Amino acid sequence: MADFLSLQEAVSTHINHGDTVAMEGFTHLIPFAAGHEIIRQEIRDLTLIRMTPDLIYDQMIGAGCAKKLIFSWGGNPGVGSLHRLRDAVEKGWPNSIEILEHSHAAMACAYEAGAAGLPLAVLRGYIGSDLPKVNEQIKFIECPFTGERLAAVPSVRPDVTVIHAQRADRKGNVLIEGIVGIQKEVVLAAKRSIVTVEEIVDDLNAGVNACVLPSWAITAIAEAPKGASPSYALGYYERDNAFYQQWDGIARDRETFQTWLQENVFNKGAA
Amino acid sequence: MADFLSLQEAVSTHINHGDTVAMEGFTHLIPFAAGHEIIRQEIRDLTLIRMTPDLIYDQMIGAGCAKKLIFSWGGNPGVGSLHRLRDAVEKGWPNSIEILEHSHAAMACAYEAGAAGLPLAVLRGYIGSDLPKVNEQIKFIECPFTGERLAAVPSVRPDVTVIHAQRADRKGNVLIEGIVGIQKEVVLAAKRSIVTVEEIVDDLNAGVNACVLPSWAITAIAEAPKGASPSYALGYYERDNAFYQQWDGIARDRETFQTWLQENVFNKGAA
Amino acid sequence: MSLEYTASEMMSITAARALTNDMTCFVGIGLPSEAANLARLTHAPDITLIYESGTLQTRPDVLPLSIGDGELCESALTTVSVPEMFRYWLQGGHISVGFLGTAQIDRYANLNTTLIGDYRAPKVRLPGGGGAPEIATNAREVFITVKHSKRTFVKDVDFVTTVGFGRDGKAREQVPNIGRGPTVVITDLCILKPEPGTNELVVTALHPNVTREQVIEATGWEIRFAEALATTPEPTSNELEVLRDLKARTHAHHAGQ
Amino acid sequence: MSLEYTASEMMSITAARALTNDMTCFVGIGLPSEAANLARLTHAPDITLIYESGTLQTRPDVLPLSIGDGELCESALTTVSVPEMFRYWLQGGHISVGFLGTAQIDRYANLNTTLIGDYRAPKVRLPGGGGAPEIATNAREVFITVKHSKRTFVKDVDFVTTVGFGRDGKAREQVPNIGRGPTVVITDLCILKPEPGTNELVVTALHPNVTREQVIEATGWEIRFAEALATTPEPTSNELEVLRDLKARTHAHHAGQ
Repeated sequence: MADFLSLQEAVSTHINHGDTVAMEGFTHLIPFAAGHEIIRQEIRDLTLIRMTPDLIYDQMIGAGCAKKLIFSWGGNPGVGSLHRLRDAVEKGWPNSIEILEHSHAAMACAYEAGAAGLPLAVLRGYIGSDLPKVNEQIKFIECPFTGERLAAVPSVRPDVTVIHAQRADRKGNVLIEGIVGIQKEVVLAAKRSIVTVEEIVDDLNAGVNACVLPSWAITAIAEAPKGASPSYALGYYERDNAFYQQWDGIARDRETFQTWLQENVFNKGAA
Repeated sequence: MADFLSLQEAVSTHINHGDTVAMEGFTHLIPFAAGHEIIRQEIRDLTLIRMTPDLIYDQMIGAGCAKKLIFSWGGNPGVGSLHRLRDAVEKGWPNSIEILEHSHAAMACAYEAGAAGLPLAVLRGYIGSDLPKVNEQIKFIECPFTGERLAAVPSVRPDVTVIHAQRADRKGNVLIEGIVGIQKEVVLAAKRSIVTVEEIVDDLNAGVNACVLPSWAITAIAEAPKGASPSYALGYYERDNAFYQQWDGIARDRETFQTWLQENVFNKGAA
Repeated sequence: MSLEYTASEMMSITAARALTNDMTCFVGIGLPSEAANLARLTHAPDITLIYESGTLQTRPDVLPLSIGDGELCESALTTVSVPEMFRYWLQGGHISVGFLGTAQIDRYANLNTTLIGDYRAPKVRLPGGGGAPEIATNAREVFITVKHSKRTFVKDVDFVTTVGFGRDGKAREQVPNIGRGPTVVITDLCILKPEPGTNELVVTALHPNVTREQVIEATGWEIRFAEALATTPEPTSNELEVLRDLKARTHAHHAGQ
Repeated sequence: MSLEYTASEMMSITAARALTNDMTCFVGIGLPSEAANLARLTHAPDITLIYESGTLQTRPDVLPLSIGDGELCESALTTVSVPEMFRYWLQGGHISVGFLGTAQIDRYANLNTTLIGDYRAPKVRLPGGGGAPEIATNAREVFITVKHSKRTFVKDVDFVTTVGFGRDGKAREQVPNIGRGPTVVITDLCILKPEPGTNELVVTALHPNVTREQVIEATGWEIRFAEALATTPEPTSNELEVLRDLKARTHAHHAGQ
């Protein structure tokens, strides 16, 4: 059964220097509060996995938490670049990071295969793309029935997964609603998992086929109201698109970024 | 977009002699009304695919519709044998049928792969089982990353799929609720599909992540109230467990079966 | 003072006792389902029961006749698709115990639910594998419950539908990423466990008033008995009462309509 | 009498016109999203729009800033998981048109959204592939919309993130189970299509008041023009009005909070 912990305890107990960490949420339900707690605890040398690094990894990379990034689309959605990611990749600031990149389809399949306990995912992918030339994890297999050449990628099996969700009941069962992304897969694929939630309730009020993670499939739950902001939680608050646009200016400059980080992350405690 | 047809038209238009047909519903939402219409139209030489043949295929096999059966568990759930299936396999009555059998896990993965447009499914399966000795479609591949030996089966891509569902809206979008089984996968895996529904409504009243098949992913919809009975439709009527128990007596004897078929299928028109 | 009970009741109650409150159990239909729900209604109220129809953490009030009765879905935490059930929940490693029945079982706990006789010309055609072949390897361990008879307990099964320890007792050796396999077989006469080293099933406990001769008589190979042969504790009155209530409710419900 | 409009508006309106009411369109963020929703709000009210976040058949009232804004989910027929989106709906063959933008495009319609310069020492690091590599091969055809400039229209892309017709125009030959690839490129100056046989992009229509010289000037290879070079029809007042309303609503919404 899942343990109910404070966010601070959840992070300090379950995330270690050098871990492979997946923090997911496809635009929706991105676990920003947990990301900030990781920054505050100055956890280092993480291999970070996320389809879309988004602002959360831009912040963590800028804060020096990462040594490697596995991703499939590294921009500020609808705005432009992730300047902290670019600064690390192009100039090695605050430290150089290794990158390993995929397509969305391959990463989605790799999470799916991880959840399914398989070592590989098979897809009709990467045809004609140069990505297999720069990512040696992408291989090709031949279908034993048709002879078709198909792409294969290793499944994703993180040490720790962190996601945000709408709510948990008091037994620790968690409801995810709306753009569910790969929230279920990334929790099931991981050795350990932390789920932050908007609130803890008596009854999930979930439909019969709702996306519910049972308590026994989760390691720790931490209540973190507005824990996905400036991303959003359907039914609770909207995406702060204005902040996503402002981030371009904040992140473009190292000093502005560091000031922002100090004021908005270090000077604030965990919820 | 899906065509709204009578059940009679849907079957006569889309199911031909010799087709490969999957009629699914994992205990729930089994399309019995459509099965009876196929029997009435005396369609022959079908290759029938279903994880659990259940009474619906026992009836169709006894009526002489099938030349081949692909399945993974061929019993009357909680009751015993499917006597018409056994009579065809053991004694060739009313005609001999070829069988190809899998495990549930392999068939579920084969449907999933069919829906995903892939030629094969890969699973950790059939370890130590004799099934690969009697089903030459089961092969083994080596994972290019770990060297692990994994089972591979061809995906299922039927000519026609038939399922039952709770309801369609007037544009032909379909809601499936409860034990959704492999209803979504089997429709998406097929070249053509017929969905029978309890009712056609103005608004599906579906949750945000409900199992909804869009109209453009379905070939034909036919209204068939109680179309899953003696199976059931959650929210409409319960499984007729007493009939499942009675079926053992009806199906055990060829003559009793033929009388039942005449009275309950041939003498009744399509709804 | 002893209570009156049948051998079937003794079997179900003993099978139920093998389950504990913290288990996640993938439940086969029939005897395993009866035992698993009895456990839930007695000593293991929080046990997680999962049926292959996709019902996660279900709490049926009556025993389902099929693996997918509406009751299973309505009382579940949530219901997922069948591919998800087999891929994420079973193959993904979330099942601690797979609980199976069978038509035939041999000395290495291999199960046959496919057919008696030859595959291409069967004497008796049985239902087939269903979920069992992958439950047996993807669950962390497997419990089996089945009535004891010479027809069922054979030296070598006619067909290995579902592997126990293979034809030689060694099928699991050097196969990565699979579970321990069968750890206990509970019958209406006794409890059997694979012998460490050989993996051959030996009797580790006799049910009350059952003799060695009865077990020998009902087993198709030269069955061996553990040195420290135990006697299974008798059913308690509470266990019997809960089991009988459950079966009465179930019978009334299915005869219902 | 001519209406006033910008080159960007001309581009979006022309891109929108490429879509028809019966299409199932997998929509990229930015320009494709603007064009696809304009089509839906004008001549193609029943077009099915799908975003990679899992939102099936969505009808947003404002343009999403990200691929996964709440608006997309709330106005969708249903929302599925991301693996399901890529596996069942895209790879499963249900998408008639993939609508993409890009940072670089070459004469064989290959797209680069990965980087400028060398992979291990990039001059400019771009966001990467996202959904595009598989949209380009699993959708039945691909539309591309992008602003015309010498920086964008290059003879050979620095990196083939997403295949058009490959380095030699022949990459799709003899590859089974894939779509036709790019069939049209719509810019703020003109419409380009792959030439039958060579698959090299040629200009098939110029937008009103655009000259051949402007296109030549903005293209990084010796661009050719179709013999029957058409002129794109001007925007209608209704198209302009709907587009401007949509953009105004969108701007107000995102600046909102």
